[in-house]
Amino acid sequence: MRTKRLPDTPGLPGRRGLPRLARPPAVALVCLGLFLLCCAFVPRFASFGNIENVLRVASILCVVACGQAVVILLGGIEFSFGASAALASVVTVTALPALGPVGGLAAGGASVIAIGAVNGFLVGRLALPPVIVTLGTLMMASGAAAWLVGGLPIDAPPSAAFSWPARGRVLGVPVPILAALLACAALHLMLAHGRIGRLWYHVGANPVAARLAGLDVTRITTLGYAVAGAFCAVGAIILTSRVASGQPALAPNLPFETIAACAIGGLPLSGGRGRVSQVVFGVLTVAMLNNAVVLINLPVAWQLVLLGLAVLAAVGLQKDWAALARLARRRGR
Amino acid sequence: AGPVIGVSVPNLGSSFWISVLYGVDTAAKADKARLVTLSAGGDGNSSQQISQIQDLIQRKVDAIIVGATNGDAVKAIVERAVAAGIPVIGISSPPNTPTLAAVVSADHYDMGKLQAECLAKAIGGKGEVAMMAGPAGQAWSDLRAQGFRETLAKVAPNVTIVAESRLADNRNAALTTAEDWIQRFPDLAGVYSATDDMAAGVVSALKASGKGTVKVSASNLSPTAQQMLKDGDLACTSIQQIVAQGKAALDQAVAAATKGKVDAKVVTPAVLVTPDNVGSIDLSLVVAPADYRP
Amino acid sequence: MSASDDAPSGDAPAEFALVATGIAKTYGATCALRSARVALRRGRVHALLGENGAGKSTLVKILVGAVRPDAGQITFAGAPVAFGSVTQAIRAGIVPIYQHLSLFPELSVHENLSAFALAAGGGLWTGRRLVEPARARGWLNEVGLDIDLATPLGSLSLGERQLVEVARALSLDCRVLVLDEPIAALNADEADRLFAVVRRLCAGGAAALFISHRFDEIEALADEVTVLRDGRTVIDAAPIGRHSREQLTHAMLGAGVEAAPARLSERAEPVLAGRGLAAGRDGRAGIDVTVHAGEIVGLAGLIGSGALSLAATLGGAQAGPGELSVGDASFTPGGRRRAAALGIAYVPADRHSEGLFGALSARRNGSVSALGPLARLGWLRARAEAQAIDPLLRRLKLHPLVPEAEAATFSGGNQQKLLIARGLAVPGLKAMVLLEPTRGVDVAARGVIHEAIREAAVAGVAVLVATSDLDELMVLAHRYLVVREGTLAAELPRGAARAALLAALSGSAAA
Amino acid sequence: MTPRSTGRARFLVAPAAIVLAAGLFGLASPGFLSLDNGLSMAGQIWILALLAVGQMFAIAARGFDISVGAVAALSGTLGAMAANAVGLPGLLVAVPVGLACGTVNGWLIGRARFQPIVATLGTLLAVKGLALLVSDDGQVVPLEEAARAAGLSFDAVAGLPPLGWAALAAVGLAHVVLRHMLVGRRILMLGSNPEAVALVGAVPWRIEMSAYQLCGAFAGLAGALMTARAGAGLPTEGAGMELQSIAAAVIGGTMLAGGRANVWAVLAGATFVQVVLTGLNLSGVSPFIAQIAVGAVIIASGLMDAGLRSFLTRLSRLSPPKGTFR
Ligand SMILES: Nc1ncnc2c1ncn2[C@@H]1O[C@H](COP(=O)(O)OP(=O)(O)OP(=O)(O)O)[C@@H](O)[C@H]1O
Ligand SMILES: Nc1ncnc2c1ncn2[C@@H]1O[C@H](COP(=O)(O)OP(=O)(O)OP(=O)(O)O)[C@@H](O)[C@H]1O
Ligand SMILES: O[C@@H]1[C@@H](O)[C@H](O)OC[C@H]1O
Ligand SMILES: [Mg+2]
Ligand SMILES: [Mg+2]
Repeated sequence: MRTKRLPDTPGLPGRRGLPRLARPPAVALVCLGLFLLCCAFVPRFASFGNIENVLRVASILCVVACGQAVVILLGGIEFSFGASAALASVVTVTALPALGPVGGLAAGGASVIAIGAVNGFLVGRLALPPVIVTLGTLMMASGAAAWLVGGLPIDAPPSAAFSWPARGRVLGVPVPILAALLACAALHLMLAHGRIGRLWYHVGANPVAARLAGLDVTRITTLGYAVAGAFCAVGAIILTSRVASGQPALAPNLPFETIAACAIGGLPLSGGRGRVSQVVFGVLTVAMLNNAVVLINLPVAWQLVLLGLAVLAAVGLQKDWAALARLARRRGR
Repeated sequence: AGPVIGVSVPNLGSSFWISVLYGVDTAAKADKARLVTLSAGGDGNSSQQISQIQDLIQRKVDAIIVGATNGDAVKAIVERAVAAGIPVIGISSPPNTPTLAAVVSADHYDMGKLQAECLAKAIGGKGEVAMMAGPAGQAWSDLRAQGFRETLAKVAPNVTIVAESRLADNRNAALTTAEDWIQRFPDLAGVYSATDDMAAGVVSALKASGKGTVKVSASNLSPTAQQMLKDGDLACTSIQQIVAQGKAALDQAVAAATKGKVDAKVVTPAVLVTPDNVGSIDLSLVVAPADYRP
Repeated sequence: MSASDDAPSGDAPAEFALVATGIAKTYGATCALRSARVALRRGRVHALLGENGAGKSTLVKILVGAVRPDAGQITFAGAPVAFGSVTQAIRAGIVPIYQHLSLFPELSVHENLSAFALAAGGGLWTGRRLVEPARARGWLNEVGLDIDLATPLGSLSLGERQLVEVARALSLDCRVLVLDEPIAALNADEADRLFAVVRRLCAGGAAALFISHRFDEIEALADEVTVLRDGRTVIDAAPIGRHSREQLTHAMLGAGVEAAPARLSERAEPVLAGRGLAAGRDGRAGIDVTVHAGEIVGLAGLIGSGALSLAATLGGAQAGPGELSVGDASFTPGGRRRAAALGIAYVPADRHSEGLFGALSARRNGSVSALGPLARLGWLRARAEAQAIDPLLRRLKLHPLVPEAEAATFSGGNQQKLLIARGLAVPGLKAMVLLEPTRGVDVAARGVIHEAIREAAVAGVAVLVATSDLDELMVLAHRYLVVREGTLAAELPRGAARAALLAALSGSAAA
Repeated sequence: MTPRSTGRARFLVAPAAIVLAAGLFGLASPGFLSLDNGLSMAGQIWILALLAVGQMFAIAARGFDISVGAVAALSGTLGAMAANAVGLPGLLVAVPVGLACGTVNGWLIGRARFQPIVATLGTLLAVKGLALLVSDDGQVVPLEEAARAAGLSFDAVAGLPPLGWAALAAVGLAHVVLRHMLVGRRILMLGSNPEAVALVGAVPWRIEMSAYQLCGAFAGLAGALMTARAGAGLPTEGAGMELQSIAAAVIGGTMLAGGRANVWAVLAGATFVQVVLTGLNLSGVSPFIAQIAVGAVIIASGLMDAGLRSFLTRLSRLSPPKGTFR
C-alpha cells in the first residue's frame, strides 16, 4: 500500500495534533525577535511603563487593524479609516453639548460605521474598485470633518466619562488594551466560528464562485465593511477620548499603518486568507518599531530610513523563517 | 465692486491660518473686496500651491496674498504673478522674493527666542529639554526652532536638548511621541512646542503619566492654548497677532490693487503670554472666534 | 493503428525524438513523480495515461523546461539535454499545449498567437515579434477558427480559446508536440480538426505526446501508450491495442472500475421547469425545459450553441428572459441566491474561476451552500459541519482524504469532486444543474461522480447535465436535449443512436 | 469564464468625465471654459500625469506603488543638486534616481516576492528619510537657474510651456513603451495571466521588475518637473500623490486586476482630476466643500465606469452574432 503523504501547506492541520489556533504564525517569530532585540539594544525599552505605552498605542492600532483585516479578507482595502476617525472625533465633540459624553461618542462611532457601510455597498453591489471607493470617502469624510469645525480642532470639556475610553482602567488594565483584547476575541469568534466570518472568506477567496454558490455577495460585503467600520469606530472613540478634542486631521496615517500591520502579519491582499493572530503580531511589530525609533532618538531622517528598512526586514525575515521552518520539519521526518 | 483678492495659504487645517483668514475676511468686508481663497491642503504641498497661484494669475485677480508652503518653492510662480502685473503680499511665511509689494509677518525667530527665555526660567536654568519642533523644511518651524536653540544656549548653557521631533503639526502624533519621551527621559524638565496644538498633545501625555511638573512652552494662542494657560498647564506661549496680520495683509493688498500707498513691511511683534497676562491680551487681534467658518 | 510490436528499447536510438528516464520531482511533501519514463518516437503519437494526480502534468512541465526535475535524464534527438527554460525547449522544437490555458484574456488573438515570440529573448520592439497576419490567419484556419485577429481573447468561449492555443503551437517549428488534455473543452468536430493537425505534424516527422482521460480519443489518435501511476511508469510505450481498456484502467488505478448502468426511474412529477428561456446571448427566447424528479436530462450542444448558457439559466446562474420554477416556488433567471435557497445545486463549467474557493479547505468548499442549517444564532457548529460534509467527501473518494487541506492543493479531478459534494450538500436538494461535471477528470473519478449523480437521481432529485462529452451524455442521461444556434433543436430518448445525436448537434441533414 | 472587459469602453470614461466636469464648471464659473484657462490647466497637469502614467505600469502588472510621491521628492531634490553642479540639464539626474528606487521596489516585489504594498511602504519611508538626509533635514534646494527653469515651466510656446511639451513627449514615450515595445507587452501579459507568462517562456520577475522601474523612472521625471516648476528641489513634497496617482490611473481605465491599460486614457484621468481641482478652486467654494466634492467626483467616476460598462454590454447584445458557429 502506498503511504499517504499530505501536502505540506498552511491549510493543513498541525502535524503533531496541534489545533490551528495554537500554531503561531511566522510573524510571531519576527515579533519575538524584534522584542528581544529592542530589550537588548534600545535604551529603556524594557521598562514597565514603556511596555505599557507600546501596548496602549498598539491597542488602538490593533482595534482598527481588525477592521482593516476584515476588508482585506474580503479582497478589498480601506483608505478611509483615518478620515472617518477624524470625522468621528469632530462629530463627537460637536454633539457633546446635546448628547453628553456617551451619546457624543456613540454618534461619532455611528458615523464611522455608516461610512463603512456605504463603502461596502459601493464595492459589493456596484463592483467599484475598493481603492477608488475608499479614496473617495476619505476625501469626503476629511472635507466634512474640516467643514464641521471650520478646520480648527475643538476641545471637549473635561469629563471623566469622556476620558475613560483612553485613560480609564478596569482591574488595573488600561481600557484601550481591554478594547483590543475584546476586538481580537470578537474577530476571532467571527472568523473561526461565526457564519459571517466564513462568508467573508468565501467572498474574498472567489466572489464569482460565492455568488454561484448562492451567497448574497452584496450583503456580505456591505456587512463586512460596516463591521470593519465598527472596529474603526471603537478605535476612533479611543483616539477622540485620547486627544480630548475634535481633530479634523486626527490620524491621517491610520490606513497605512493598519494595512502595513496586516501585510506584515502575512495577510495576502488578494483576500480569502488570514487569522487574527497574524493581525496581532503585525500590529505589535509596527508599534514596537515606531516606539523603538523614538527611543533610539535618532534624527528624524534616520528614523524614517530605519523604519522603512525595519518594515522590509520584518517581512523578509518572516519569509525566510517560514522557509527555514519548512526545511527543518522536512529534515526532522 | 471692490477689487478681487486671491488668498493662497498652505493649510486650513491649522488654527493659525484660520485666524489669518479671519483677519483677511473681516478686513475684506470693510474694504468691499472680494476674496478667492485657496488652501494647498498641507504644509508640504508646494506643487499644489504653485498650481493654485497659477490659477489665480489665470483668473486675473487684482492682488494675491500668499502664505507660502515654502518660501523658496513658490518664489518663481510669485515672480510670474508680479511680472503679470499682479501685486503679491506675503504673509507670515512670505515667498522668498524681493518683488513682493509688501510683507506682513511675525518674527518667528523671536517667537522661539521668547519660548527659550521663558522655559529656561521655568525649569530653573538647568535640566533636560525636548523639542517638539514641527515639520522639517518649513520656514516658520525652522526659524522658531533656531531661535529657541540659539537663545537657550545663551541664556541657559546648563540646559541640554535631549530630543527633537520633526513631526507634522498633529496633536495625536505629538501625544504619542511625548509618551515615548516620558519613558525614555524620566528626568525631562521641559518641552518646547512649535505650536499650541502640539503642546496640547504633550500636556495630555504629561498629565496622564503624572508628570504634571514638566514645564511646557508653546507658540500661538488658540482657545485650547488659552485654556491650558488658565489651567497652568503651559508655562507660556509666544504669540503673534495673527488676526492683525490678516487684516494688515488685506489692507495692503487692496492698497496695492488700487494703486494706493503700500507699506512694504509690516511686522507684528512677537509677544509672550503667560498665565499672569493672558487675561489682558486683546484676543480679537490674535485669534478667530470659535464659530468662524472660512 | 501501428502494427509494430517491437519493444521500444530494441529500436535504434535515432528513431526516438525524446526519451526521459528516472524522472522524479517533489513539491514540499508531495511526491509528484518518483521514477517516470517516457520515450517518444518520431512520427508517432504517444498517449500518456494516468489518474488525476498521477503526475502527468508535472512530467509535461519537466519535458518542456518549465519545471526542473529533482532527478532523471532527458535525451533529445539522441543527445542528453537539460532545458533551463521554456524558451530553450521551444527553441529546440518542443512545443507545449497546456492543461490550463496559458493564454492572455486581455490581449488580442493576434498577440496571443505571438506569445512565445513576445515572451522570450531580448530586443526592444514588438513589431517584428508579432507574427505575420496572413500566417496567423492560416493557423487559425487550420484549427477551424474564423475570427478577427484583433478580437480580444477574453471575448471568446472556452473552446475557442483552446483552439487558439492549438493554433499558437503551429507557429513554432515543432519536433515534439506536447498536448496536456487539449480537448477537454472541445467538441467532437473540433477534436477531429485537432487530430488532423496532430497527424499532419507527425507525418512530417514530429513526435507527439498526448494526454487524455478518454479512451475514445486515445484509441482514435495514439499509436503507443505509457501509463503513469503514482509518479511511476507502469506501462512503458505499449502499442495501442496490446492492452484492453480494462487492463489499462487496472494499470492506472491498481483496480478495475466498472460503470454501473443508470437505473431508470419511473417518470414522476416535474420538479425543475423553465418557460420562455433563451439559450445564449444571441439565442431567441422561447425555450421550455422540464426536468422530473429522479430524472437525469442531458443537454448537449456544440461550442457557442448556447447549451451551457441554457443550463446556467436553469440553475439560476445567468440572467435572461423567461421564468423558472422548482416545485411550486418560482424564481427568475439570474436569481441564483433564491435558486440555491429553493434547493437547486449548481456546478459551473469553469471550476477554477467560478467554482473553487482555492484558499479554503475542502470541507469549507463543500459546506458553502449549506451554512444555514449548520449555523445556530450565527454560530457555525464545527462538528455538525464535519458530520454533514465529510461523509460526502468520503463517498466521492476524495484523495487525499484530508477535509482540512486547502482546495487549491488538490488535483483537478479531486477539485471537481469538491464541487459535486457542494451540490449534494445543498439543504433540501431538489434539483442539480451540472455543467461539464467531468471535464478533465480521470475514469475513476468520473465513475465516482457519475455514481453520485445517479444516486441523487434515484433519491428523487431532478438532474440536468450539460456536457460536450457524448459518452458522458449517453451513459448518464435518460433523455437528451440538443441545443443548436440558440434553439432547442431536438429531443432524443435514451438509446438514440450516436449518429442521430451528432446529426442533431451539427444540424446536418444526415438524420 | 465571464468576459472581463467590454473592449475599449473603459478607456472612454475619463474623457467623458472631463467633458462632463468641464461643462458643469463652465456653467458655474463662465471663465472656466476660456482658452486661457484651458491652456493654464494644460500647463498644470503634468506632474500628476507623469506619476499616474508610472503608476499605470505598476497597476497593469497587478501591483501598485505607494512610494511614488517620496521618490519624486528625492529625485527632484537630487536633480536640483545636480543642476546646480552641472547646469540645468543636470535636473535629469532625477530619472536615474527614480529608476534606482523603482529597481529596489521591483526587486523586492518581483524577486523577493514581497506584497507590493509592503515593499513600497518600506521604500516610501526609507526614501522620505533619504530625502531629508541629503537636504539638511528637509531644507529646499534652490535652483541657481531658477529663472530659466521658471521660463521653461510657465511660458507657453505654441500652447504649452516647453516642459509641458517635454512631459507630453514622455507620456508619448510611455505609450510607445506600452504598445510597441516588448517590455510593455510583457507587462500586460503578466497582468493578464501571471501563471502563463513563465509557460510561454518569459521570466516573470524580470517583467515585474521592469514595471516598477518604469514607475520609478516616471516618478523621477515628475520630480524633475516639480523641481523646475518650484525653482527648487522639494525634499518634503509628495504626500498624498500616491493616492492621487492611483485614482488618476484607475479613472483612466487601468484595470486593477492587471492586463489592461491605455496611456492616453490615463493622461485623461490625470487631466480630469486636475480639472476638478482647478474648477473647484476657481468656483470659489470653501476649500472644505471642495474637498468633499473631489471625493464625490472620484466615486462618481467609478459609478460612471460601471454604468458605461453595463450600457455597452446592453448595446452589444443588439449587435449581430459572432463566433465559430458557421
Ligand atoms: N506546484 C505544485 N505544488 C505542489 N504540489 C503540486 C504542484 N504541482 C503538482 N502538484 C502535485 O503533484 C501531484 C501530481 O500533479 P499533476 O498535476 O502532475 O497530476 P496530473 O496527473 O496531471 O493530474 P490531472 O489528471 O488531474 O491533471 C498532485 O498530487 C499535485 O497536487
Ligand atoms: N461577453 C461576450 N462578448 C462577446 N461574445 C460573447 C460573449 N459571451 C459569449 N459570447 C459569444 O456568444 C456565443 C454563445 O456563447 P454561449 O456561452 O452562450 O455558448 P455555450 O454553448 O454556452 O458555449 P460553450 O459550450 O463554449 O460554453 C459564443 O460564440 C461566444 O463567443
Ligand atoms: O506660526 C504658524 C504655525 O503655528 C502654523 O501652524 O503654520 C504657520 C505658521 O506661521
Ligand atoms: Mg494534469
Ligand atoms: Mg458558454
